[in-house]
Amino acid sequence: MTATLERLPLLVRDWITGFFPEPVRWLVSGLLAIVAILAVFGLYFAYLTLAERKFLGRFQNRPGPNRTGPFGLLQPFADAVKALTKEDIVPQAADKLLHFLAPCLVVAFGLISFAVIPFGRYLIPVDLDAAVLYFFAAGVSSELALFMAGWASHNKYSMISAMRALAQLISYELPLLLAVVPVIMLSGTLSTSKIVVAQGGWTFGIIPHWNVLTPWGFAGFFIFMIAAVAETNRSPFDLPEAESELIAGHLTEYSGFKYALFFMAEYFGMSALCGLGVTLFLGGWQAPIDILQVVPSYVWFMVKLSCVIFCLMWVRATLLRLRIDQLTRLAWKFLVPLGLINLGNAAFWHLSADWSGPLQIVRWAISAAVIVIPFVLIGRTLSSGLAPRTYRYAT
Amino acid sequence: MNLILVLIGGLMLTAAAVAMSLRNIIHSALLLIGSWLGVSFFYLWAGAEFVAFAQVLVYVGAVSMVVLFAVLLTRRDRQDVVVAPETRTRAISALLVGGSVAGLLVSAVLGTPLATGPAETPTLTVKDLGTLLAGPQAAGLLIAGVILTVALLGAVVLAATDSGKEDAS
Amino acid sequence: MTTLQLCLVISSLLFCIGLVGALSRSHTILVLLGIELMLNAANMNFIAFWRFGASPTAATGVLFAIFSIAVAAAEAAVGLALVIAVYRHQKSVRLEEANRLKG
Amino acid sequence: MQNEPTSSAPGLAGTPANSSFDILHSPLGSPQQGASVREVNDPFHGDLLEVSMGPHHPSTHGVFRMVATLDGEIIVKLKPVFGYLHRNHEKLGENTTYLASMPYTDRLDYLAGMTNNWAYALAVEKLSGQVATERAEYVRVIVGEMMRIVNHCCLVGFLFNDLGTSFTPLLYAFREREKFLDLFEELTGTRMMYNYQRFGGCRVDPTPEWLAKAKALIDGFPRFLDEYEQFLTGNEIMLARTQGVGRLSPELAINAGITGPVLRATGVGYDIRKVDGYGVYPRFDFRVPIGDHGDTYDRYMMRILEMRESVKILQQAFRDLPAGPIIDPKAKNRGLRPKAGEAYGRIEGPKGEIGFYLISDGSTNPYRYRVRPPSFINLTVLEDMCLGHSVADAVVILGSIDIVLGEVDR
Repeated sequence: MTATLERLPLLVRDWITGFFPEPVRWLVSGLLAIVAILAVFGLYFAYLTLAERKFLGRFQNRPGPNRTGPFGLLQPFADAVKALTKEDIVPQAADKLLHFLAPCLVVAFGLISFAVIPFGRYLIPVDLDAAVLYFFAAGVSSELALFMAGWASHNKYSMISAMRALAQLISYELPLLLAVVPVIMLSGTLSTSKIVVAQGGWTFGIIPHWNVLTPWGFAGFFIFMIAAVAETNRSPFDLPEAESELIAGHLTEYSGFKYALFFMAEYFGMSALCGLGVTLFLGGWQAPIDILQVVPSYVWFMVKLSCVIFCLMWVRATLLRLRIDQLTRLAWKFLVPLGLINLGNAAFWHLSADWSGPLQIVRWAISAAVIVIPFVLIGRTLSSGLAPRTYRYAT
Repeated sequence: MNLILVLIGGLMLTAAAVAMSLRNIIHSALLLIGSWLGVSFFYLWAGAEFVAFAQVLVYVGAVSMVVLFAVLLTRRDRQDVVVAPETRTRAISALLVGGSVAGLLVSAVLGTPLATGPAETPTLTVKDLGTLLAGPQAAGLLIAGVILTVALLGAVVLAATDSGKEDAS
Repeated sequence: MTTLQLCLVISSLLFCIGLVGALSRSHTILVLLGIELMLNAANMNFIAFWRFGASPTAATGVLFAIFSIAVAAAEAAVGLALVIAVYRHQKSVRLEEANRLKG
Repeated sequence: MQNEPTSSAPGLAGTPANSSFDILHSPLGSPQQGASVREVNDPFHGDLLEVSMGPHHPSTHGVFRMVATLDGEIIVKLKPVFGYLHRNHEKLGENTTYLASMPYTDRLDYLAGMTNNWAYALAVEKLSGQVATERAEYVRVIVGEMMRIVNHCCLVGFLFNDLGTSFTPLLYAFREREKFLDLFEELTGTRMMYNYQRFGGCRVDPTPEWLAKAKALIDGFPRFLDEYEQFLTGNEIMLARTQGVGRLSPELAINAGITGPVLRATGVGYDIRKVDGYGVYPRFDFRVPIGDHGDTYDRYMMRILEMRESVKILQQAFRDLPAGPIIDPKAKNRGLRPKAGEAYGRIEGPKGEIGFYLISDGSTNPYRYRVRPPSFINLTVLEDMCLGHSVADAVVILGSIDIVLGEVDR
């Protein structure tokens, strides 16, 4: 039963491809994977927007959208209809071609990153040997599309936003990669499916061997998630579209469906990056406890993904936006040094793999100290001179 | 097989040629990114997965960003990205030189009997590459690292504002 | 024409497009981009020879391409930093006007 | 400690009339305009970008416009442009009777109508020689301090919105504000446009139930403040975004006539409640918080601390509220014809000194009616505070001044 559930998507695929002659089956199965991703993540995106609005509502003492359908469940479709029927306004002075291309490209780049994420034990669209590298190659391109949008709009706010998008990309690509390198180093592979397999197994059947449960893995996950928030331009790093400063940044001159495409791309990018984070650090599709393996692996993946995305929503509801100089300073003076130290930490972890018994405790202590002490020290220097003040009263 | 190659080559060459003749630098830069993507498709087609992704990461992700930044930083207003057309003599002489070099190279390539190996794609996994880079080619890797560090420092020094001297100039 | 020769022809043409661009344009950034194109054309040759050459087991072509991409990144960074430095002094990005070493 | 005022005098870049003249004759972003700006400001290297923030920008708190000249993202010149909401308030005041102007004053600073009413009532009382009853003075303190809390709640919430939160602190603050507005509605019939003060007293007497409700609300309010501060005041991003940003020197603040929390944040302990001692304020025990740096963080903290002091005042007022008539039975409101003369009534409004200057020629209408709007005068130092900071900071600095465009433009 469990095995059937686990293989269910494959069985469905085989059943459908069975209708086609042998020579085109590879093509059909490839197309099926694309259709499945588009359908699943299209729907996931639709309900993610609803979930975000609902969660934000709860965080802010209000109910959130609740008028369209029961509990507002039809809200995404109402939004889609509205976006589709709105007038598409292109500024007269805009660079028309780029203005049109940017939203298309940004969605395309957001989608192609899904190709290498293992959604389940048998569910990976393309099992590439250099999958992690592919993911980042696809990811960097999306910021280029943001630049195109900002540039093509011929609007000063959009222009500033385009510059910010570039600066942010250049700054946060590095910590993102530095956070990933230890995982690659310890798994010895760039393939996402093998990285997930390497995190299989449980100590005493309850403690999973996920990367996040080691000192270097925890630090890596921490750096990865901060950089991921910056990469996907979400609050508190949503500087390119900072609505209180730049109105809507690169989106200022977009309306109707093109605007919706950007919105879609943001959620696709967020899902993909969080999916990679889940894959690299949270054990991918592995179940958290041995006996819970009866639940199909793809369910576990989606559960973990949703949890991580919920944390991002929480952050959005809570934190203030940084200024661009503080943003780049955080990347270069905090995340990059920590990432480099974490790299050394992972190397130590790798070299001390055969320590056992009481030495195991020493290993944990050293590894934790190596990352916590710099964290505290660098954090202190970064926030030096900033403290709540006490106030006098006039006499 | 060769049809795919011709398609990739056509895309790459057209993008590059149009990019080099456009007057709007932003368009040129974006088209060149297309051309670089074409080159990475070529690597993928040839089976060099790692190089293809590295190409995208470095060229589309890093070089293009720096180029766009440079374009934005070195213009006075929006109109500045449209550069004046070049003089005719210059264009013609450049075309002549380029054409003759092209003719020379193509005839040399077609005229030389080149030894070709087996038809199947040689397998080269990322792991093999890593072992090679960390083992026999470690010196090269180190030198590349040093070059990159030096280049980074040099670029920072060059581009950094010397605010003290600026008032004098 | 063998596949190898086709690859080489394409890369030669790409090289020449880069060359024409570098020679004919006077905007410094465009010249730099032309040079980048030429470098890419050379890289294509490494891969082409590795894939279709006489001894594909030797990974030298791929390794060379990787190193060359790294150097290209360094070159672009330094080149564009130079462009910005020159622009700051001369207020121009035209190559002809950058003819003095002293700012 | 303080940075020196850089270029322009506190008198500021042009009166509203001048500014709008400039706008009409120079289309923004045109090459000529850009060129002239570059020549004017040539000590700054780099290429300048002129951005018109507003009149419809999400963070200008209404239809306000800042013409910012940017070097990168740093502001090198900033010209505030007012007048988009001009309603001829002062001329209207001269063409209506004294009492008929009272509802109009609500529309000045529409987030703090009660204190506008009070200042106007005070001015007319001075002019006509009437005195408010004892109970009315206490009720005025109660509604005035509640108004201060409402106004500061708004300000703090909007300030955090300008700092880039997704509405959460704003809605928390608004939840509290709603409770106060409900009380005001119960007392006066409207939520924002109260028309509550009369010459010689107040319009309606608060019932004991109302007073009990208000007291309960005030007693619970410090808990909200504690929670709010715990979440936000010590937040590192908040500290990094506000400390050292938008400094104002006490000298410039005094020269420019800045009042209210913005002045006190610079370290000048000037509060009209203490200085004038109008109404029954001398009977209350409260302190006036002052800042040391004059930056955005100090301006934010002034509001928080003032809310705490307001709570103290309110508790004393509820305790000591005397019985008696709410309005002097002999008070003359309709058909008031004060003797020829002039009077200036001012109070410490939530935003600073709100004053009304009236000249009477003995008729039913004032001969001259003039408002001293704190928002407008505090706004005059905007450029001095913003120079050298980035666009993002300009928005925050503007938010920390606390302007209401209805009062700036009148």
